Amino acid sequence: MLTKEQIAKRIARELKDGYYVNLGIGIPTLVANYVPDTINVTLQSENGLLGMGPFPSEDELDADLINAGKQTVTTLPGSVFFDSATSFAMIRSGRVDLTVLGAMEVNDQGDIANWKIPGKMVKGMGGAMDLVASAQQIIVAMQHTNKAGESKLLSKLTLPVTGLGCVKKIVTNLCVIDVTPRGFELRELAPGVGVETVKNATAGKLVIEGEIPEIQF
Amino acid sequence: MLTKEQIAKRIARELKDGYYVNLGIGIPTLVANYVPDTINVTLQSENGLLGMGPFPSEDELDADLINAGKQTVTTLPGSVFFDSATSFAMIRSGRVDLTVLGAMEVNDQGDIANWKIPGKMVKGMGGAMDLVASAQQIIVAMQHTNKAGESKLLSKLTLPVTGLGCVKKIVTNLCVIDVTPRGFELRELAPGVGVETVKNATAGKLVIEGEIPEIQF
Amino acid sequence: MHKVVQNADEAIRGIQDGSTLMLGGFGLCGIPENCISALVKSGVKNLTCISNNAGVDDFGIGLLLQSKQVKKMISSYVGENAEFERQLLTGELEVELLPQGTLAERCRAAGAGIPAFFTPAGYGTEIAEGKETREFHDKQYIMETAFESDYAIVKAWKGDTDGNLIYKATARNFNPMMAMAGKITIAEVEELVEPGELDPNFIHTPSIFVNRIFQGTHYEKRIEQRTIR
Amino acid sequence: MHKVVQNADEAIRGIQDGSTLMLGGFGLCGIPENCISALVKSGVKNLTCISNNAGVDDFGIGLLLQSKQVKKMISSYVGENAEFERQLLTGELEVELLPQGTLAERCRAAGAGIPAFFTPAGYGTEIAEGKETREFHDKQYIMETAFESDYAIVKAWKGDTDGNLIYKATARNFNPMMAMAGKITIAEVEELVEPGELDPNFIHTPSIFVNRIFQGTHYEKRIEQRTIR
Repeated sequence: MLTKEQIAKRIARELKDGYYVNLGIGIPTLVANYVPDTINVTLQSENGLLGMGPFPSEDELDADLINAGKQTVTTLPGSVFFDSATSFAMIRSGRVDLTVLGAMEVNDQGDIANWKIPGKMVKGMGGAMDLVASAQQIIVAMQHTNKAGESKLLSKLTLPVTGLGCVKKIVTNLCVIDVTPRGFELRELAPGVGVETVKNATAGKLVIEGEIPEIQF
Repeated sequence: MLTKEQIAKRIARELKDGYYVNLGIGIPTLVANYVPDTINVTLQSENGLLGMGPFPSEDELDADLINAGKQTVTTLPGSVFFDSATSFAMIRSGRVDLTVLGAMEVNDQGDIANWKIPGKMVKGMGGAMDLVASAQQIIVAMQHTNKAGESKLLSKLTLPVTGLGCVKKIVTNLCVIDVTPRGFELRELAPGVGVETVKNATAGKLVIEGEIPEIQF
Repeated sequence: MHKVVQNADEAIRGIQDGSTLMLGGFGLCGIPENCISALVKSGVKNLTCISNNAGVDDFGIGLLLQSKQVKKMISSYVGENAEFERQLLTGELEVELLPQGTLAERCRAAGAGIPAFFTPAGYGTEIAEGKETREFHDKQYIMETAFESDYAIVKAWKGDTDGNLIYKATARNFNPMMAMAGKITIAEVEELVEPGELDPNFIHTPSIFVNRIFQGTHYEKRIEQRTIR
Repeated sequence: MHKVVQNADEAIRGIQDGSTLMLGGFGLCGIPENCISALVKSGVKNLTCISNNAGVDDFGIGLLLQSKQVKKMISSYVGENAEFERQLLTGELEVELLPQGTLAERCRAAGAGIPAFFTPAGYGTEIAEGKETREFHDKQYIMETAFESDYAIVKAWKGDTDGNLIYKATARNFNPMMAMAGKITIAEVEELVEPGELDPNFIHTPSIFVNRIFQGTHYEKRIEQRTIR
């Protein structure tokens, strides 16, 4: 089983030098902590910042400088501010290479649901619908099952959809999965997790071929 | 008969305090020389300048600072530069209060032709089609007849149209005309010009009611 | 130009029961604090507010919700706000949620004289219901229209008396597009200067878009998520 | 980021016969002089050039016309250019004219992931022929689509090695939208600096839009209409 930090650490391996990356709230945010020293990655925050730095020291704290999670942040050399229209221009035109976000459900066609639970207070989709409709590459970071123990990897979404056919890779506490035309293709297993565990926790079409390696940290 | 300068001077009287104005090439440009001292008017140049100042002195000359006629100009306190998309955002959203431009032909429905003569080299419409489609108020500055002595105020355009139903006022060397649902309504006569002269020089539907005053300078 | 007004009370003159307002800001960052206070004081009701977020219970647009002045919110994320939730559940408040990029672009379109455009955001979701869809280059899009708003109320860092504005850091967010989009645009600034004091090459909102401007006072600039290294 | 290239020859690598290029500038103001020279030197042919103007006989895009490298010009105003006129009359050169605001917005749309939008410019004219028209709020509009361009070549005043750009005065013009719109965007700058030297609050083109950047040399900055007070 992977911890949240390990999920983030595994996703960080997907980063390539020169990537522009948008990280969602929650586990995705943690990915920033595991960017390899050997590469240069620029974080885009959709509220209008490219080149997001770490949290500020007390001295650096600036109410006018926040990220899309409304957290105070800092800039780095080469950072740039812009308005929300320009921010989503970048996103919709495919200039953001990778988006990492959480999900409530993903199905084996790559559809994602992550913004609304009928009957519960709806907070809104924020920038998620724009991101999933346009990012070059989308990785979902989430727990494999929900709090009731039910699979979040389905053949058919039960919740309102956020975007269609957009998820290409999923990293959960159990494994790494690629979403391909054949379904959920199991690529790697978390340490101590067996194929049967993944099978039992996956409701959608799971494809298992050959020996599945264990994620090494 | 009005000189070009007098046409510009008469049009300048239509300016109101606080107006944002776009002046086309030719006679319209001269309007800037006759803005009354008592009012404040801001000139927009569609290549990306609001608050256009006079031509530069030798010392001020800057190749990076031109107007839409490609002439070197200057800025004024409060001037602002912007890109072409923002420039036409201002124009299309109706923030430019008045556009003054030249024309080859205008008809009595307010349609204008000023960009193309079939069989001749076509230089292009530049920003004219955007301007006539969107400006709050459009005044045409032109000679009443063409070089062949033919009327430029027609019932039907003979040249390719630039915009439909957009011209509200015309100031020519002969007179001032309002374009209304009734046609070309004669409002003022140039000094020394009689009603018959205007009648003979106007091919479109001309409306003459009551005593027509002479333009005073 | 006569754009300068003395204070927020004067700036919001003309805003009536039933008016549609755009309000700049992302969370509590870059919000027009002075004008929001003046709106609460004015007691104007049945407002439709276009704003990315809805503030928190006791700050930002939350203040207008507390005093029940808002009929409808058009936002991308309404977040944590107990009074908001209560009004929504009782049906006192209407909410229209839409993708953040679509919200930004519908403002920009209004300010650019573009009545409608196509975006991929929300295709295949309930956001697309009732909207025209179309394929371009093998990808599906939905048609979205420009907002119509009686007033836009924005907050800038510095402004000049002609109405030119500059914003600071991520307090820029939705403010520039909303400034373009209001039938009447009201700007409150931290510092109001004379024309010529701002570099013409580095102005974010050109004066032509701004109708009224004033220097605000007592900015609280509350931080929603105070995160320290 | 590895965006920095040594010179214009390296910057234009990959541009092939038949490529579509956007070229920034208004008249001769803000044009990518170094890249135009390199294109002439490269001998690449059958180019489609999207640019507001077509230069003059012996400068700007006029140089590419002289060497017969341009198959088609997409512009709003082609002005005075004898060679241009000759090629047009003999049918060697194709020209598509469109309204200046439409040209700007079709660039911006490409850079904003907006495949199509509606504009009033050109309604009822020959520009509208073959295009979809639609009424919004009692006004007629035509649908225009985003440009597709293999390369965008822009000229900025200053840039940093990450690709952030600032422009000077009216040399900005079409450059920022084109920088957003190219599949590959090439920027030449008068002064190339290190990241952090440009104020993040006052950058016109964010780095994410720029793929290659270099400091140009020997800018002539020819003035088309030298008007003195």
